[in-house]
Amino acid sequence: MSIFGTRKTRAVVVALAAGSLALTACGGNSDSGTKDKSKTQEDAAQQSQAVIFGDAAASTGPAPEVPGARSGGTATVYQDSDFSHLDPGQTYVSDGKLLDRLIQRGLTQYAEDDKGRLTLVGDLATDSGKTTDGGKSWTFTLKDGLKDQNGNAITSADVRHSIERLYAPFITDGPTYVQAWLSGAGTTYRKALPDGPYKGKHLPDSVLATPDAKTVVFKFKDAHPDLPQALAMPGYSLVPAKTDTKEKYDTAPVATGPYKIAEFKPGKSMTLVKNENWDPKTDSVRHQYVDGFNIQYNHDDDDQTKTILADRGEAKNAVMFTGQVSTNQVRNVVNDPEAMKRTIQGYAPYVWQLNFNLDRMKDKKVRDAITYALPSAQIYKLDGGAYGGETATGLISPTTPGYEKDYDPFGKLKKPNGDVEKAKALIKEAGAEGQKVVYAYGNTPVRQQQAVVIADRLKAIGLDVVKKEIDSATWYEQVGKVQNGLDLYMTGWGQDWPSASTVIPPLYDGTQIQDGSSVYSHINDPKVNSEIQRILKISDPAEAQKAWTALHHDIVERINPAAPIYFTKVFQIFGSNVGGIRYSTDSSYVDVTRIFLKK
Amino acid sequence: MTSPVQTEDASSSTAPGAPDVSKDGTQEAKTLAGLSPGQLMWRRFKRDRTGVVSAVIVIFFFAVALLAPVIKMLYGKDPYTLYGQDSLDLLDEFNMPTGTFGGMSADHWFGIEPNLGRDVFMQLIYGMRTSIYTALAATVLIVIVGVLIGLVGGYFGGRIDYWLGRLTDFLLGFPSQLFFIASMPVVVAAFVRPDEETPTALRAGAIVAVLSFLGWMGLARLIRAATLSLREREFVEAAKIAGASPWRIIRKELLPNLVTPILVQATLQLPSTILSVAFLSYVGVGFVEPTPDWGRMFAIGADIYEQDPAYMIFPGVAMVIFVVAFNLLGDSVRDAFDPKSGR
Amino acid sequence: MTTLTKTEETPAPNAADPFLSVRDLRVHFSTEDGVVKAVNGLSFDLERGKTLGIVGESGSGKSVTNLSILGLHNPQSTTVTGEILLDGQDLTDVSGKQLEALRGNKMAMIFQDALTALSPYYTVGRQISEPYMKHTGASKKEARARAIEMLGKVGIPDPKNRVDDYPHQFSGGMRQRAMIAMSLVCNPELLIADEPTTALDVTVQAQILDLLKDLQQEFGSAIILITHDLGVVANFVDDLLVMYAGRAVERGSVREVLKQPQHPYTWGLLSSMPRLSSDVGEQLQPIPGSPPSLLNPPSGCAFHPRCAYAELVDGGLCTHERPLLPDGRGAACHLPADRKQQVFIEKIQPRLG
Amino acid sequence: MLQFLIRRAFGAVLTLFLISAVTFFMFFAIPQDPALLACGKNCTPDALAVIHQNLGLDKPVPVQFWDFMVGVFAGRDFAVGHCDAPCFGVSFATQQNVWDTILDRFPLTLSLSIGGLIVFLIVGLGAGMIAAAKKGTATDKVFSSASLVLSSLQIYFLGPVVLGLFVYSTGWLDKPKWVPISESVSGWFMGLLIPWLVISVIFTANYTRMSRSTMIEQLQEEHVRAARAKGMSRSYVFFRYAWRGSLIPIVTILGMDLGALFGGAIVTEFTFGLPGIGRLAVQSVQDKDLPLTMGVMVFSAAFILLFNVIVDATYALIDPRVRLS
Repeated sequence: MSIFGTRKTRAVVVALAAGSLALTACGGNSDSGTKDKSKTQEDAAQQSQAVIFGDAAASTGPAPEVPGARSGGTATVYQDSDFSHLDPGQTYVSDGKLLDRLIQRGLTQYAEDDKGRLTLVGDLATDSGKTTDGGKSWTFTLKDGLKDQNGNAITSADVRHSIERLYAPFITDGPTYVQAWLSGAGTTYRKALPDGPYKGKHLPDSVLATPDAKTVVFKFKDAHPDLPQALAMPGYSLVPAKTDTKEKYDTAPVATGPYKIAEFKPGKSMTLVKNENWDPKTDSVRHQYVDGFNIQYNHDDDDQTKTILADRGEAKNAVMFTGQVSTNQVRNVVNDPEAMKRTIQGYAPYVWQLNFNLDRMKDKKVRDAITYALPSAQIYKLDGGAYGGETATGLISPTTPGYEKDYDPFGKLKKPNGDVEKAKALIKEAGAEGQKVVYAYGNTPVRQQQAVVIADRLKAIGLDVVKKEIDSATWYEQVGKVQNGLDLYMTGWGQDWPSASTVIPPLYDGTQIQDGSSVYSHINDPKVNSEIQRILKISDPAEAQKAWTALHHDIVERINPAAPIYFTKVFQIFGSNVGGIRYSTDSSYVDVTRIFLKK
Repeated sequence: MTSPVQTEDASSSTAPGAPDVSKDGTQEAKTLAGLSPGQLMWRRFKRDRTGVVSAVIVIFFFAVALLAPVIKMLYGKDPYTLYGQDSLDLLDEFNMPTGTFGGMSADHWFGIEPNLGRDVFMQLIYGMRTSIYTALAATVLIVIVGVLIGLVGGYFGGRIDYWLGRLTDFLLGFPSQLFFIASMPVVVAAFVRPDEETPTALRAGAIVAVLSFLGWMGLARLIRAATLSLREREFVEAAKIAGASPWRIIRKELLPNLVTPILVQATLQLPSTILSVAFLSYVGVGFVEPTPDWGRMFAIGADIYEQDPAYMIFPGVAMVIFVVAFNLLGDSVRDAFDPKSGR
Repeated sequence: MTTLTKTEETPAPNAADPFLSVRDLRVHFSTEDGVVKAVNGLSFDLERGKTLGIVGESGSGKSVTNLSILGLHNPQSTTVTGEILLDGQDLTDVSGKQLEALRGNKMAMIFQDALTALSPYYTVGRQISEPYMKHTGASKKEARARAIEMLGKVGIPDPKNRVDDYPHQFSGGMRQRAMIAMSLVCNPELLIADEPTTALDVTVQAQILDLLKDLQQEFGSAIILITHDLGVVANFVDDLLVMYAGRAVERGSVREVLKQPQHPYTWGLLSSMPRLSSDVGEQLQPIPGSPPSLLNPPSGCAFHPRCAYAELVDGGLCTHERPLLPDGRGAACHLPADRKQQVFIEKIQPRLG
Repeated sequence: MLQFLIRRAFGAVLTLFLISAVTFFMFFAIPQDPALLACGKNCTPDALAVIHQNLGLDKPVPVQFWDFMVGVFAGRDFAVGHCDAPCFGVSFATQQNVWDTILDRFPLTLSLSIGGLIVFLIVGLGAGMIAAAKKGTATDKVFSSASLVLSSLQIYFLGPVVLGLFVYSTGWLDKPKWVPISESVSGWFMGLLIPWLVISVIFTANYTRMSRSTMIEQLQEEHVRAARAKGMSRSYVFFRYAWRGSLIPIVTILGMDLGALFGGAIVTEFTFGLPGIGRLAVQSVQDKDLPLTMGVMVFSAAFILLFNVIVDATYALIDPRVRLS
């Protein structure tokens, strides 16, 4: 396992865009005769339905029993590297989300049916939140009998504390949606509470109010229909005020979910055991079948796949969190029908696209030429083979509501390896032969190989390519600068919750352009900006989804700020003794809340 | 050349053939006597069969590296085109080469590279070319710096020698592999404007600079010790008395006598430098795609060894043969130059 | 174990036999460049209590002869033929073990430079007591006392403290004395001194030679002194053997050889030595040319390429016939006695002074 | 002797200080801002400024170095808590105490080095001496040629080949992994068996060649011949006189090899996926994680210098001329 192994997975975890991250390196087969066992297009249709807001009934526990489930036994988990953070306030990346589902609870959470349809239900709250003025103010009431792992009751003061602590300077990595909505966009919200709740100061009641021990009221300047979905993010899980140890909380968080951390050896292992103070009746989604999880680090994808495939000893009870079937092992898994029974597949929320720096690449013909020319199939095959990805047609991922399967303005499905003639013609039309373009890529082996393929193709259509290697550990920070001096650079972005409002505004809202913002293409189109503000205010999800789809068409066809390359897919394998394994649309990995051991 | 054993009683009846014995005897003696030390060493080296064989192999490798473009013309393929991507039958759906033993075939002698599908034979040839040239440059630099510092330290002695000694110890204290990894980005960034692509030549320059910065100490110590003993010798005293300037003494008196250790050390230094270049690429700070590189073939090969062992066998075997030949050559050169050590 | 080929039965030892007799000794080294005939048929005898001097240029086979007596050559690349009788016992066909028992006990050797001959890693005392313990089975304490006694005997001041010092802590002369103490610790009957004083300055040289003389009187041991310094030989040895290109070319008592040399090589040796009596301006006469290559020694008399009197021999005998060395006093040279005498009186004697 | 060691030790500490200073200042020569790593995704300028402040990067570099040095000797306070001496600070990436992380990874590197050392010393030196004793015979030829070929193998080539043979295709052994010796000695042993095998094969070859040539050289020394002339037996002379002389060059190389090995065998750890100091070092340097890099650099340099002092001390032990000079 060469050096690049760890770098690859770790780099991807750190480097990918704001949305929840998935590791991409899983392989698959494609057009060579055998039926494409990978997830087909119509499964995607399930995932891209608009989310239903569940009522109080849907939020009351206990969760419906999983057929054939029995309790007892300890599941084994193999992980490549440490969770980067344990403090929910600092958790944004996907492996954090899986752990969060086990030990933390927030005001709301997602319930999922067998076909993957998502319903937003109350977790600590009695329902998914009530609003009377179209989303300008939201009221949540806490369920009865809620206790944290130390047995302390959970009150509205704890909820207030969990939100206000996100203003403190030591929280740097978590999501910023709710804070920005409450106290001002970008990072200006920090001025509202520079030291967080630790010096006795609180947000004014006009912004965040706790009239009694059970209710919490959020008041915004303008409507935010997506608040309940945002609060389901791990970043907004509850942190009890009494036991908040600020910076040290990142290594010893207090659990409110069905499991709690028994022992944590950094870089080595973590063991979870049952949290007696979690009451199944207050939770309509999670289960507590297994007695605990024994998580072991330093097992890369290759190691995990081989061990679980061999299915010996403790590997029989093995569960993958963010691990994937490694590219080299895909062939062994796919050709073994017995092993295929213990695998799950699904779309990860990421769209890999090649951004054009619109400040430097002003000619749309050149941009279109490159979009036509890109060999998407060859590029994603380098990043996990057929099971690792699928040719992308637009900038919206199949997992995001508003995705249209047959919307393919650049004919990518017909020509997955790119249309060189059309591209050459466009370049000639634009008189851009020999134009110099600076293509940047991260210094991991996968990105280097993709750079070779892309540069090769851009030269083929007549452009003079300058390749610029950038250290992959800080890729997004360097590419995120406004004056980055680059023309083309690949980025991956995934939704935070199933709504295009977490895809289009962060990537294409010109008003947010600044160093470190995710508007990588520096697109600043007044019509697009105003349309984004308008749609954000639509409270009905279905109507908003139709508007986002129209805006998506306009951006792709009129401006084409980024050439879509590929969607990512997830392919995981589990021990033979593990039951209840099912792909979760919410976390885009296995649904950890319903794991049980058969024997 | 065996002279008849002349026993006591045989002397009176010397065989008629005696005259020619003496004739070629004297002729033999003359040739032996007339040879300069260099020729003597060359004669002794020529007789050492393993030395000659290893020299041939080493020259073959250098020739292959030098004539890479010619081989490319004859062979018809080049190390950069993505053959596997263009024609779909070379790579299967898992991006592994189809066909026997890594896709060996008539037009791809050593098979196809997984994933990108480049030609392995050309990758190896050009990979050797890059590694050998870089290593050669680094070795030359190491030898120059090492000899210079060793000579100056050894000859002048006193404070200069003390501080040079401290510098050598200081640099020897550095964990060299770690230093390479840390300093490469710094050195590369120092030469390149941010939006410019790093030209391969410049990256090679950076590698040579970094390798030689931490490579010369061993040779410097060796040369310093040799100089110290030479300095005491009479002919150096004589040159001093004759009014020769220190630099002239170093150049004319000391250097010629140091040729042996320098040459022996250089022949051993080159293979180890090649391995360091390979290490840099293996760790990811050496040459980047698409420059073909010997070390990187191992890094990629190690990952997919289970699926496609062939990709690693060719560079591996080539490396073993090259390093063995070089070590043998180094031993023979050492034996030819100072036979005292004997094998 | 040296690969020795035995030539004939060893004669029964009798009183009249010499203590050490070497018959037709040949030592050939096989090297990459060919077979080096370092010693090419050498015979000589040595009585107990007597001192034999062996002189000759470097590369004439002096040291090789004595190393072969001790059997110290590397068996793989050396073939030693001929007969070495020590006190009646033929050393060429004794087993390795027996030879080891003799070395340091019955026969011992003194090397040229004590600094390289003494191991830098062990104290002088220990290196002296080692052979004593092995050969006489003495305990550590007794051996140490013996070492101190020997150091005193060879004239080293304050031996009790110096015994635990290391060789590099001794001066040149003192080191040489320590080495002599090491060789004599088991009162060897045969002592081979390989240029014991070359590395020393003249004053210390005389002390060492007197020391060897006294020890010879005390233990009655036979000494072979190898040197290229005729001055040392003149007043120390009893008999003298002149060697050239692996063979003896002249033999006789020291007075005879120095006063009445018969072989042109010996003439050359003597006349290339500065004399107190001759005046300063007189030119020294070195022997022209350089020692012959032992890979392929010149035919006939090995000295003929450098011998100024070869033409005096009629029929070019020197170039293709090797002159024999008669027993006792004599020289291996084809020059007829009368012509030899005439040349000696006219050219050589005046210079000897 | 003691005075000699004290002087050497003082020199080593001074060199260690210089090395850490050079590493520290070189770190800031790297073009990007180390805070970027800890800054996460939407790393707006003021968010970056906050991190700069948290990590103390806003102070001038010399002041930071001073704080670092104070930390090493007297311990230092961090947001995450006090870290007592020797404190190398807190890793930018994982917020864990650097010294604990290094100590936690050290047992693996230690086991790897000690295991390898035992094998390649005994087998390597032994084979070399046998080859020297039987110079020119068949055994000598076999030993020398075998050691020549094996010493030209590289870990990143031999490793996968051995893995392929023993693990992947035949499954006799399972993949090397790190099991602390406290947990199970057999697990520890089996886990490191293959890495030991590979390391020792390559090092043994080097030491065989070296000990053979030094022994041959020593056997030709004058004092060895003189010892034989004293009647000492062949084996006595071989071990007492020749072997002791041949130790000096071997000890020099051994000192350097061990210094490198104890500082983390980078290639071995990567080839076998073992989380030792080597991988930690490469990871920290590539992530521009200043405290961790400093910790690892000083840690491995300390070992190199420690072994240098040990080598000098061993010289004195072996050779009285050095001891008394």
